[in-house]
Amino acid sequence: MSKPVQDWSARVEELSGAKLNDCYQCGKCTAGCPRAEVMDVPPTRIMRSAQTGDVLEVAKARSIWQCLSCQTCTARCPKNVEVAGVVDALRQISIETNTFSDESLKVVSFQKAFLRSVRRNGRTNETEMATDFEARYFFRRFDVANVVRVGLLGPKMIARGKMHFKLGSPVKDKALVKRIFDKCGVEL
Amino acid sequence: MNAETKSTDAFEPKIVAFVCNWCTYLGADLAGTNRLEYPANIRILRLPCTGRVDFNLIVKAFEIGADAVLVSGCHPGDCHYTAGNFHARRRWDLFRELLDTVGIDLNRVYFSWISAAEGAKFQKLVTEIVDKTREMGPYEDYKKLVAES
Amino acid sequence: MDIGYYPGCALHGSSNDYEASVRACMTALGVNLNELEDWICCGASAAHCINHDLATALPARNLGIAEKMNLKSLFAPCPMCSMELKKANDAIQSNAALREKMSEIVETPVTGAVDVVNLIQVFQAVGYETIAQRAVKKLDAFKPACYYGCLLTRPPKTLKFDDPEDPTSMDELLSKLGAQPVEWNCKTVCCGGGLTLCDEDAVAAMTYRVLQNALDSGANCVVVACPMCEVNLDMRQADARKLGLTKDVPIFYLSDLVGIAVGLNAKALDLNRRFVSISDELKGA
Amino acid sequence: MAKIGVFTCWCGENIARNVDVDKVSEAIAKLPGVGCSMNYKYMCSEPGQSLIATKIRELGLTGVVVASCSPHMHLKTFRKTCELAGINPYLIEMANIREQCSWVHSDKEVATAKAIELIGMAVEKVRRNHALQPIRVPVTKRALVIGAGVAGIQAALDVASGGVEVVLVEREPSVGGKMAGLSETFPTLDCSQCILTPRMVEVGQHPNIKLMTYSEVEKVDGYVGNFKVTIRQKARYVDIAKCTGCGSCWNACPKKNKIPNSFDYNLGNRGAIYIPFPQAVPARPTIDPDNCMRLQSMKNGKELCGICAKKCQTNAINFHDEEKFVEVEVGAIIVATGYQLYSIKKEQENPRIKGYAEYGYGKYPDVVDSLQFERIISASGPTGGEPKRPSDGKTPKSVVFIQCVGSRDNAKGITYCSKICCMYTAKHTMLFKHKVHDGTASVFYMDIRSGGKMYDEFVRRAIEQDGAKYYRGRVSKIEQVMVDGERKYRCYGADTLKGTPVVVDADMVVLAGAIMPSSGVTQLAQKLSVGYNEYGFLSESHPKLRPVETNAAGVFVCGACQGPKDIPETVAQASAAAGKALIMLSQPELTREPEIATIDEKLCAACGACVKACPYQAISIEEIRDRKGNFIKKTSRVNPGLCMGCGTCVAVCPSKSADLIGFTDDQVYAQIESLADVF
Amino acid sequence: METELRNAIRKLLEEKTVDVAIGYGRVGVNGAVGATFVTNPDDVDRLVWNNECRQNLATHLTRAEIKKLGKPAIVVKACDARAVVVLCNEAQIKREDVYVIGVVCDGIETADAAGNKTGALMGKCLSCVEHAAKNVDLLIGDEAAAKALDEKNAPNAKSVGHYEKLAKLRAMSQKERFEYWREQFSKCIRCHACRQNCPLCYCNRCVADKNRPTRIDTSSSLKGNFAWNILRAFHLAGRCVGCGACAAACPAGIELDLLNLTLANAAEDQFGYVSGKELGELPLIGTYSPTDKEEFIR
Repeated sequence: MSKPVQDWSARVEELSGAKLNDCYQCGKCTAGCPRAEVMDVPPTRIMRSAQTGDVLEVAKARSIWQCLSCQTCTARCPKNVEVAGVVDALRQISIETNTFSDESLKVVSFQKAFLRSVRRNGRTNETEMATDFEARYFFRRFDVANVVRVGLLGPKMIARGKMHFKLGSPVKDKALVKRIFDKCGVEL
Repeated sequence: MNAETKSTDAFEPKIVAFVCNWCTYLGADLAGTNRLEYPANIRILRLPCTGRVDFNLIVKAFEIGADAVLVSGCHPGDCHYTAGNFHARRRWDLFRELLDTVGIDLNRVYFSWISAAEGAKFQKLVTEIVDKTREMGPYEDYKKLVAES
Repeated sequence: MDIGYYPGCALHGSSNDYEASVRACMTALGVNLNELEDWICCGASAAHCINHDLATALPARNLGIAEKMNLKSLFAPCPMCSMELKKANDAIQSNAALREKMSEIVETPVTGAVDVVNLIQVFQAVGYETIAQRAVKKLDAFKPACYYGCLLTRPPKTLKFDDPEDPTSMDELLSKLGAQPVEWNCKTVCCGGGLTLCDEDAVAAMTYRVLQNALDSGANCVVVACPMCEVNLDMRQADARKLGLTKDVPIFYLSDLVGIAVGLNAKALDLNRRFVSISDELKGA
Repeated sequence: MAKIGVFTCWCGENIARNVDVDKVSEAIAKLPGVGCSMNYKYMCSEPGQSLIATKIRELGLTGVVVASCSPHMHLKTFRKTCELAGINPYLIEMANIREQCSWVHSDKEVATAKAIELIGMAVEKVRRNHALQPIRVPVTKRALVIGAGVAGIQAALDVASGGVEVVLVEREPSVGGKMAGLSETFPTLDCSQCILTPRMVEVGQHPNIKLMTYSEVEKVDGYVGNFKVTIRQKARYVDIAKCTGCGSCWNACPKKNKIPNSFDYNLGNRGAIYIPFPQAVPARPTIDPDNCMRLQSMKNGKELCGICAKKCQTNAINFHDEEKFVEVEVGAIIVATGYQLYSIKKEQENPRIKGYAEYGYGKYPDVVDSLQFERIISASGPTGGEPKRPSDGKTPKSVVFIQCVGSRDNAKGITYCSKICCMYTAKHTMLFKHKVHDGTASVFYMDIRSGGKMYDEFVRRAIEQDGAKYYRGRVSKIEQVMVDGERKYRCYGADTLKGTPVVVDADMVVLAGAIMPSSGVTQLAQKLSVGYNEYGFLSESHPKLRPVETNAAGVFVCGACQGPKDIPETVAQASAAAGKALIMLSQPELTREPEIATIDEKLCAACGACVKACPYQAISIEEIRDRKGNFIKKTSRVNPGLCMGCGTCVAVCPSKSADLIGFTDDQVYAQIESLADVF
Repeated sequence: METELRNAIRKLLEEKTVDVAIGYGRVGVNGAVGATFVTNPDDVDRLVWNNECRQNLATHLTRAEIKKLGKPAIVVKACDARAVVVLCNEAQIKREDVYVIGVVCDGIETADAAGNKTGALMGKCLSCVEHAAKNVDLLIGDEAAAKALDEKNAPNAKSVGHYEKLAKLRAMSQKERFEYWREQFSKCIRCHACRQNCPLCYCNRCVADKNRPTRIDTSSSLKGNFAWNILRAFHLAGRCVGCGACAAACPAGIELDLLNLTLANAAEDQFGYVSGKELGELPLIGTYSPTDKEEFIR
């Protein structure tokens, strides 16, 4: 049995600035999306769900975390709709409502690790971030292969002087950064 | 408003509107045809085009006791006379600057584009003008100035 | 010429070779970079996915610093940073409520008055003619595929830079310096950099498409103006080879080529740390 | 002494329900100048009208106010009533107490009070009305048709067959327009040239039609019934009266087949002296001065080549030909300037409109627009009807057709639907499949709009019988790729019905570009004082009820210059425009509303503000002289034939020497002041 | 300069290039400077040029009694020269029918109620960026010095003099502004000196003097004074050249030029329009652009 739709379109419009009703489902976003072929819900369908307000359904989709934010959809939209912005809004909603799918955990963990690093240091420390991400993700999923793959990159990066264990120049007012995160209500 | 018919002494805003014959007048007619109710405080003067609206008419309206004035015509591109509204628009823009410097309350002077199809827009705008004017109260400044003359 | 400078995390991290190249090149061109004092991360690839306010607040903090330093324009060599900064700047400029809210969050007044520019725009400000006049070496060994990637031109509403479908600004500069840029399909096709650590297979396929098209179109190198593109196209090339990439493609920053043209050497430009090594001929030796 | 009769209508219950009509009549009767005030159930009915007429006669009323519905409803009715009753029809005013009072205010007391005020305003106005006579203007019984595509041809033939002379102006060397270049037409697949050519010949031979090809409208003076139009005849270098069209010149031209032929959208070639296509009317050549060796050499004082002149038996070639200006007098003008396709290229002239760099049109030779495809598939086209792609002449096996290229694309700056692309794209797929049986025709569309007789059946036939593959989705990008050594165009599209991306490798891509008005139409519209929208499509007077008239009296529109339309609609509209023009030209003289501007010439300072502001160029500066011809002063003067009565001049006149009859300052101020007592 | 000016006019009169010269002279009982008309070359010494030449002589070009004297030469400051241009553009005079002598002007001093110099420059002069008249047949004075003055004034031109006054006025609340003008206009006696001295008020009969209908209360009442002053200013929208003759002439000392400045400012800001800049220029009111701003329209 289908359940009545809960309308989230206003929230999506607020977060993305997109005018959802402008979308006339022409498909150009899907047509140009570099990831559409692997997506469970391609951009055009995402837009349709957002338009009808049926957002929680699509917040589960893998595709919103497969999006590369390359902005091709937004750039080519004949109706000037912020398609990529809608995807961002759905990501935020999926985190807030904890509805993202298991398959997306890796990307979500990565993004959170990135921001945790920023929150701590004011800037990202890639080594710290990668370690944090790998460690947390490993303990959630025990994905050994991933650790190995990423681990193999480590020495190559070090050899080229591309991995740094300390931040080049530390941020002075780190407390402010934390306050910014808190005022925005970011929980990581 | 007619003293005999006034039920209370509560302030009833008096609005004078100068509208073009081809768009806004028909828009107002459409509001009627669709029975879209709005406050009865507005008196419409039908002119062929907003291009005809000379600005002394607005001053005149204040002199006879109007609390707000509306000038309304066709949307750009829709003018029955191709460009009357464009001419009007430029003059309105400058006239507003002058009124502002003189200290005339710009919240009492409205300009709008309302097409023959926009009965609902007419209703909405008139209601809004009346409500807002009611909130602001009578245009005492100008009324006093006239009374002292 | 004086200009504000926002290096961003990547240039102080894994892409410090880009910073070396940019700084060397700018010094050679007489551009003085005023680094933003105590800048913080712009949130780049992550903040916009997680929290809309944070995605504006992090760049807003940096814009506030720039305004305090009276910087009219701010150069961010990383297109992701410059896009995020520009986007926040536009939003703050056009929305009074947001202006107030952001100033409060970042505890610095922000009005959205800073003009954020990318690497190519800095070269444009210096003037292609001026650069050509300063060139001491002709780049005739180079048949570059000029790669603009995603965020130099997209989203066009924010960037307002070049043609989002067929940009030519980089090609024009390099042609002026004697290189022969190739006509190819993938100027603005995404390389997958955004997910380089999360989805290796997909990224390899995307890298392959871009690099193979560059080779098929007759290029002998790919030129980028983005640290993410560089690291991705460079580091993931081994995976692309497995998918059939016919040979190694050296990856350059645009500042590398301009640097070579104005007489800088490989050391100054830090060209020796690439995954795909660069031949001596192309190093300008 | 004013004696105004005020007649308040109940409109059945429509007014009387919310307005106390007795109270109204009573209050109005007390107003100064009112001679009688009464109400009746239906003023517009026969007894209502005779009530008014009787009172006019009985009381000798000097003016009438009918308080009822909108003047747009019944002003004409009551004017007639007055006229029949013996007073001037302009001595009546209406007070709109239905649409603008009883229907919008439910409080009866309030509505009644307002009705009294509205009628009071009308009374004050009518006291200042004057008897007016309609303006009569003579009519020149001749029409000008601008543009000789199928619309102009049809309009010209219809007007001419109605017995009225027509001047038909066409800027190209031949009549025929876009339709002459089409292959076959939907939904019947009959050959476009086969049906058009007889009409083209007919306009060339019709005794009532004066055909002026290679000519453009330079200037338009005068007004309805009396236009003076200056036409610029470009130098053709061939005297078409002497020329027999034998062809020896164009066959001898050394540049033969060397110059891109714009009639074939540069897919085929012609010579420097040429006829654009074999069926051209007039079948007389033109010399293209930019490419003719003789004309080019003459600039340097030399006389090279000249072979065509040597070959000509009738001495028709004149290398010293110059453009000529011809003035014609006409009573009506029909504009039929047609359309052009939106240029899909990256570079656009109009900064408001953006190109499709993502489709590579202009960069990839085998990405063509739909009119180019018409020539590629046309039996009379440069490939003789064999589908060959421009880059290498190979027969394309896979063709992708993309609809809505430019149309309905806000990001590119064009928001409207071009209306005919769905149909001609279906036709294209059929024609292609009929010629390349093993080929694939893929169509990317957003919606199929096939309203029309036998239209949807036609589209279904393309899909069901001819096997065109239709994908519902836009294409995001086209890339040129090499697949097994073959040049292909990779189209990244989507199938929104399935919800997946679709990639098609095509040998050739056909883009259905948006329909735009022809170049130069806005300049023409300005000469004619015809309105146009942001894209340059000409504005009709009323989208439903006056579809071929414009707000410039005496100027009519038909065909795609007014909006995208197909051939049947264009022809129907052309006949309609011809009919309207004939109706106008059949009058012995024209009458026009007398509510126009007037200038107090004694007081006018001739500053020219009104002259510049007038949207109709109806005001000019004239000199006033005494009987002996001595100059007295200058003044503005209104041409009653041109003035449409907008009143813009009144507003800009600093000394108020300009006034608008029917809406004079005297009347308007009186109306405002009538409110002073009640406010 | 004065000598140079006299010599030039003497020559023009002697050679019959012109029939009359309209210039400045000491005409008042107390030696006040005003318009002087010279037809005889021997009288040119009556002409003066100094920083008391407040009037805009272009007013006289449209007067029938002056026209009768034949072809005029006229002495103009840069602001007055722009008025001549507007008069040409509005077809009140033909440019070739008048010989325009521009004088380089380094500012005119204000006068007190008694007509004496105060030592302070007029507001318009403080913000003047055109010290040498344009569109003239002959320019008298040091053009380079004029240019230097232009450049000196340019950076602050929009914030000093009457611009400063206007800014102060605009900074008040709407109610305060109304009260300000109410007080000012209450002093207006409807003498119409503003109209009389305005070079661009040349209507054969002013709308304010017309009846049927009476558009403006003709008596000096607050109501009529407001209407009159609004109308006068608006009739000059896109036309006023900022010569300040109206304010200078006002016996009540009302700063009428602030109203004109409001409109001139708006014309420049919004339409890039400066009146009297070029011959043949189209008027601001009476033309339009499809892209004129309209965010104030509902």
